[in-house]
Amino acid sequence: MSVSIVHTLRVLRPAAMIALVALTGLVVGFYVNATFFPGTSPEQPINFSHRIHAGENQIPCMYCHVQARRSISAGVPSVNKCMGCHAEVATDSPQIRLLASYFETKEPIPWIKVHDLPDFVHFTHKRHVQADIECQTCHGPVETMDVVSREAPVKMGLCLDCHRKNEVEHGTDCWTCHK
Amino acid sequence: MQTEVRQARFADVNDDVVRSLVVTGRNYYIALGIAGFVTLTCFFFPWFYQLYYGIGAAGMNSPTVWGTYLASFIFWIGLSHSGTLLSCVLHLTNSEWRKAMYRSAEAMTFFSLFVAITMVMVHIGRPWFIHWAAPYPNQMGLWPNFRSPLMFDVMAIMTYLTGSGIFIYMGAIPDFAAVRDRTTGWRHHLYVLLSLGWRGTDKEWHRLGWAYTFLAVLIIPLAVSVHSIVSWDFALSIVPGLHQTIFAPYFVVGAIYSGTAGIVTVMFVLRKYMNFEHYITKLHFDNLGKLLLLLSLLWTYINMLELFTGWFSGTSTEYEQLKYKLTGFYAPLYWEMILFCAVAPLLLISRKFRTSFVPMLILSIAINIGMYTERFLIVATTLSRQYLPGSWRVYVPSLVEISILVGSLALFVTLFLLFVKIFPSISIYEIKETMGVPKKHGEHHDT
Amino acid sequence: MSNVDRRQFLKLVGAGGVGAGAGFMLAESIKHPVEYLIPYPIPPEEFSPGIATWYNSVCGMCPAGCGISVRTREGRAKKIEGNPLHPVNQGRLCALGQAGLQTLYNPDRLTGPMLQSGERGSEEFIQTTWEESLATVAHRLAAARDGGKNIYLLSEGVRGHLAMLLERFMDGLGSEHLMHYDFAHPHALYAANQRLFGEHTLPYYDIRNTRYLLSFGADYLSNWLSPVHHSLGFGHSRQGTDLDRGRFVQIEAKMSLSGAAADEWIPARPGSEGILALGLAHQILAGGAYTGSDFDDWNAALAGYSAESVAERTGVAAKTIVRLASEFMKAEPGLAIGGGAVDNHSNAVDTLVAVNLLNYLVGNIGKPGGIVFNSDPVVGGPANNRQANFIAMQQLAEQARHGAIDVLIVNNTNPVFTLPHASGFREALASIPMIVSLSSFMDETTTMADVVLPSHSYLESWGDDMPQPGLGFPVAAISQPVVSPLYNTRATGDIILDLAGKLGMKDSMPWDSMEACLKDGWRQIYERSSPDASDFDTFWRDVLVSGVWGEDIHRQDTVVVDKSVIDNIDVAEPEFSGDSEQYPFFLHPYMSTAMYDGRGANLPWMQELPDPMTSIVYGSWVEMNPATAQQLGLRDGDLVSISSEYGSLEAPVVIFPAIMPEVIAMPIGQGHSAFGRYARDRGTNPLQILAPLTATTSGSLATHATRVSLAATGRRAAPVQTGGDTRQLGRNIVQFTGDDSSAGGHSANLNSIPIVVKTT
Amino acid sequence: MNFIDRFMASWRKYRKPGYYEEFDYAWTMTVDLDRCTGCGACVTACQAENNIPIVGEKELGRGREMQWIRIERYWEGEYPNAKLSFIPMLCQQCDAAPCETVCPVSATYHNQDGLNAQIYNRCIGTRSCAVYCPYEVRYFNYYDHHWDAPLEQQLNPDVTVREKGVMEKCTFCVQRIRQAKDHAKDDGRRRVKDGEVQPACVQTCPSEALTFGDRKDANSVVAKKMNDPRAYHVLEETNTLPSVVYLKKVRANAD
Repeated sequence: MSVSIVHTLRVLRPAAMIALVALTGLVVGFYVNATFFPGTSPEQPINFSHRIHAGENQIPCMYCHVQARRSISAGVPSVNKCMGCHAEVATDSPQIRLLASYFETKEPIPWIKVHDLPDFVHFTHKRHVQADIECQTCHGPVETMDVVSREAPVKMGLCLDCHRKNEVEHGTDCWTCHK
Repeated sequence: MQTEVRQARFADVNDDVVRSLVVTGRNYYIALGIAGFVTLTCFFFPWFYQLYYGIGAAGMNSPTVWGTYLASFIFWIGLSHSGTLLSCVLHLTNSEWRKAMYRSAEAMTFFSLFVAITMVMVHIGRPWFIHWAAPYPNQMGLWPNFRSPLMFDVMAIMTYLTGSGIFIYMGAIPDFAAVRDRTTGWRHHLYVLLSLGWRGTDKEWHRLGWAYTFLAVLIIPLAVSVHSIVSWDFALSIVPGLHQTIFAPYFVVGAIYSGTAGIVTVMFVLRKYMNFEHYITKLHFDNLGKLLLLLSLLWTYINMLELFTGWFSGTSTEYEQLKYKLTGFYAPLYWEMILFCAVAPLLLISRKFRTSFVPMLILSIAINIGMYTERFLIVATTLSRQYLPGSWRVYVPSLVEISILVGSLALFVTLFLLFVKIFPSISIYEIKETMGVPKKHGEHHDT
Repeated sequence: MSNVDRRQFLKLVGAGGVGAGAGFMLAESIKHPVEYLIPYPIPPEEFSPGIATWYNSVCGMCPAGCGISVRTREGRAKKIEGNPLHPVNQGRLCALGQAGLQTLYNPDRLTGPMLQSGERGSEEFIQTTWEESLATVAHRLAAARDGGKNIYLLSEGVRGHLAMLLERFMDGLGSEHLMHYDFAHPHALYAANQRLFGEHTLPYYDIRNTRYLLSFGADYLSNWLSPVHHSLGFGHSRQGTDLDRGRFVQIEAKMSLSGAAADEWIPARPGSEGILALGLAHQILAGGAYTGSDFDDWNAALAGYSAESVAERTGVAAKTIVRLASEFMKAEPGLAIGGGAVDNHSNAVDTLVAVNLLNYLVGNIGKPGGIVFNSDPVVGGPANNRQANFIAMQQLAEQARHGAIDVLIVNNTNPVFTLPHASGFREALASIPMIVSLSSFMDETTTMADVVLPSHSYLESWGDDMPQPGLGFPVAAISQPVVSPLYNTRATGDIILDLAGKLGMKDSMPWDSMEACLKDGWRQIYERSSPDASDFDTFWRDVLVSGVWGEDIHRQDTVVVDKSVIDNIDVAEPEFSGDSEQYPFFLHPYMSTAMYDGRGANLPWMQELPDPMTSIVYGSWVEMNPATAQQLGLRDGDLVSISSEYGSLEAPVVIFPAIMPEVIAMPIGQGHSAFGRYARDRGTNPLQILAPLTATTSGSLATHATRVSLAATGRRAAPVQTGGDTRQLGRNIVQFTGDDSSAGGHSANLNSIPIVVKTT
Repeated sequence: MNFIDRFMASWRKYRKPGYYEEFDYAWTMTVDLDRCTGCGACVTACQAENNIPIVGEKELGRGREMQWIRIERYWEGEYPNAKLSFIPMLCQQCDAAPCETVCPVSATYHNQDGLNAQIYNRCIGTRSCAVYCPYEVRYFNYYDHHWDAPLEQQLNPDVTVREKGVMEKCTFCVQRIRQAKDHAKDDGRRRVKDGEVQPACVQTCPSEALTFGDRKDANSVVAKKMNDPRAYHVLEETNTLPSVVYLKKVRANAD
């Protein structure tokens, strides 16, 4: 009887194995989804490449995202703005023709949000840009991306780490972001 | 009838107990089925409804933001109080009569605590975030609020749950071993696991005895502290009628009171339906009856004190609170409580009453109804009559709340029914200690 | 692992698969939903996402004409606040004004032009286009004009250029039947001013600078004339200066919001307020405050109003009358105003003349803290001379019944709701071949229309406004669209201009749009005001930014009262419908803070705004004195049936400590049979059971002249109340301090009201 | 310093009166009861500014109103001498707030502006703060509230829409305070000027009964009003040290 526990465990082994395999499957499935289908680099209506614009052509971020310095939201350039250059530049490319068709019909382009914060977070670009925080700190190396993906986990931990490190005044007051 | 306790033979004990585990009558399944069904329909279904739609499914309103859920929480915490606490006290005082009942009493503690914790889950607005009340390190550097009496509560209840869980389990190890040796199949495997390889050596018995006593000493202050801390959820507020220094002892006494009454109820049921007439006897009822009487007097005393201080304070807030309690919307409940918890228990002065099973059952149930009312009134009367008369509003429980209250009882019964089929519901080895060693085969002790 | 058999292997594979699938779905389920970033294709000027833009405009919720500032974000209006530059409300706003946002975003707004397809009142409509509907209407109007048939235009009380457009439009149609209809229009007050001062207008009541306000039934803090301005004045008079704290006395049968705010609330028998005023006048004469040459004439005219006889007729103690008169006399200055119930008895004009007389006798006409007359509006003629009183409305109904009206155009007014059943107005509409309604909502009147031309909300349209009552100096304000139209609706002005164009009235109305019309009209203001702006466009832009224009010109008037007034100064006993045996109670319908005349009922914020006096939300109720309730054996929440000679309705009882025992009061505003989901079928409308009695001379409906009987129904229907107990129980929640101020000299200055002249 | 001293020191940090003196601001509202007419403009202004849901007749009937500022009314005397007084009741932003100690997850706490913060996304809905609050100005979301389309377009994007199971209350319009601070920073100022920020209720009050400002600034309007002999706190005996100061109603000596 002294080995009875071991014996019992042996009897229970098949069931335990099934449970173990199912659990492993759960974890694997979760990570497969999270890694290969992250949903953080959605397909956009126009294949706009930050690599070409911000990387190769060295256009400053705030040339297009003009609002970032003075508003809570960075602002997505209007079709009007895009056409400011693309009336001249690369007009033959199919993607630019697509853009031009939006311009002609005065339809807005339904861009999909990549960096989306929950509604209870009130982030302001203005203060961060004015404090000379690099866009890449939160948005990742966008200038290298053909398709923008969410690289940095823009979660509360990231915000707080930075606020603590930089000793932001009352930067850990909850009401700074949640109100 | 007087000699019932000695009628069981030493060898019968194991058989009786094992039979109670293995042989399952149709009545048990019917009881379990009903209890399970009621739990499902009256507890889980309304709860899921409430989770989906919000706490609005309950009847709580703006000033009375706490309602029956919290009353139930205190009630179940209170009910948990006699079990392990009583068992520990009696163990330390070497009360022989404890041994037939303590296992079920402790189980009551454990399950009451469990139900109490589910009541917290039902009570709060966003139970899916309840883990935020637990201290764990995280990247945000967020901690729970250690100044909060509710936080003390979380700590105290978790400690108490762990402590009483270990206590009941440890005491049952030799019994698991005994059952293990007499069962086969899956049960055997289960008890092999549960008995942790207990072989009954001297060393094992010695360690068990030592650890058991040690835990018993530890649990007594813990149990007292738990309900004191529960009382602080209220007493540390500044709500008139709640902000009272006497609340901690009041809650502890009330808890032990309702818990003891609960034990009487459970023992009656066990005795009647699990065929433990031999082990649970008039002696137990007599002793529990005396204890109940004492507790009832203590409870009444504290209640009178509360009334007196309310009247003596002379402040509008306390005085209105008092007036409302005695004559207001909830007054019928108040007088019902006084009848059940202060007046009716005076019958216990009679030994004849204490040793009659059915009257004791009725009284014990009445006391617990009264004690539930007490908890309800603590929440409802005070919160609906706070500082600003302009926001006074009466609270009436909704159907969902009543259903969940009924369901929580059923949940408790279900858990208990499952328990009696897994745990030997009376302690085999300790009951034997009370019987003495048989002289020779077939002979048993007479009175 | 060697002992894993085939069966076991399959189980394992299955478990792994199920686990992986579950994990995948779990990860999927916690992902963010897709959110879009949609920029404007071509962004409007000065638009920045994330940055609020404020537009100044004019509130359209009641006729007071407060200035508003509307906060917009991403092209949507988010909040309405008072325009700090506007002298009427100086940045403040009432609850109804705040809730204006919900007229814009109301889920029950009309979204496009419609034609009645079922029976009138059935609310069965089919959608149509603007071209079609306007063509239909224009065609019909042209036919009526050419055929010499009658065209009526019934509009809400509009001012400024829209009023001018309506007049020119009706002129072009050759019709004289342009009527403005506002339920709350104080006809009697106009008539009284006409009689005593010879001015058919509203003067400015300078509550701000008064030290003693004697209000005869005027709920000036809640909905009388210009409540926000009065509230500002009230606050300033009370605690805003170093002078004596202003004292406020309210005389009325049922305590109103202003009664609660007053230092003293004095119940007087319904309709007897004028007698009380004359009693006070008698005392003032006796006290020697009046030194005019016609003193003896006055003394003779008021001889019958001794304190004792007045006490008997009004129910106010003689001692109180003497005291009030002496306080009023000594106050520097005192001001007497009258309105509300007083404006709505059969003797209303007499009463208001008597009230005005008090001001005259103590000599505070044209003075700070008294009554100040306004100059004519800067644009258009004197306002409100088109207001239709009850007699006019009854005549309209009569004409309709005789088939004399061919087309009726209704602009955003709801007489079907606010006129009593006894007027037969709703039934009369059935005889009109063509009814056109310009309204944002399917209100009771619009349900009767054949063509519905949905108008913009005031937050979407151009307009201008000259506040009425004025402030003693000229003020004009611009109302501009703060959001682009939500639906396929059009501004009233644009609809009129469009119709005018179709009917060939380009000569008198040459403009393409309301905006052009305004710009043209405001050129006059630009020219007369000689502002700093170098050209009109700059001026126009400045005006749009500030939203308001004003001029520091005050009228200096001396008022002379002629003999005929002195001879006719008596106040008649009020008439009531129903005999006192069968109908023992006076019905006191009052406009509630939130609902105004019923227009607030479709705004959820207003439905949820607790009535200040009773804390009731959503619904109607009837207020009665505790003694009355006890006598009838009624408790709070008992449903009673209230009957007049002209109908009955049911409402729950609310026991109200400050109402005369013989009076029962009901709020106006609920009891809509249409008007959207928040208003429909909620509560009851006390106006429906009123007798069609009119105030003599002013011809307005005497809303307080109906006697009613009460009967318990045996049912209960407690109204929803947000408040609990109403007694403090010695808890010192509201604390008091004594009034230790004593009389002292002071100087008040009208110019303390900020006047906007320069704009930026 | 031994353990007990350290413990007591940190305890006192929260409990000692005046710990908030070290904070940047002490936002204060004064309510002149002699000016308040009870008109309810503040109530609606607050609803509009703070995305307070429309709860509906049924829920109001069950006592679940959601107005962060409410007008309480108190009658005295009997007819014909009945008198009615109004008192606006809102979160008092207590410096010794009972609600702050009780929240197990610190969803409500005292922030550096001397305000009693309520963090909706941290709240787990124990509702204990509402029980502990003697002013009963905390409101619980019994349901997920919805706005009939297109009423949701009026929602203020600067304020979170609360979900079911969450407590909410007056914030002194913290979004406006933060915006004012933002503007101050833009102007290179360290502090917000007096009068630069007003909560929605104060902004709209037609009789100017409400004023708002920083009482640490001795020249501010509120600091002056607090020196008025009429100033008092409601429920002073509970020692919650509120930041809302009421000015007594003047009762004229009528005879």
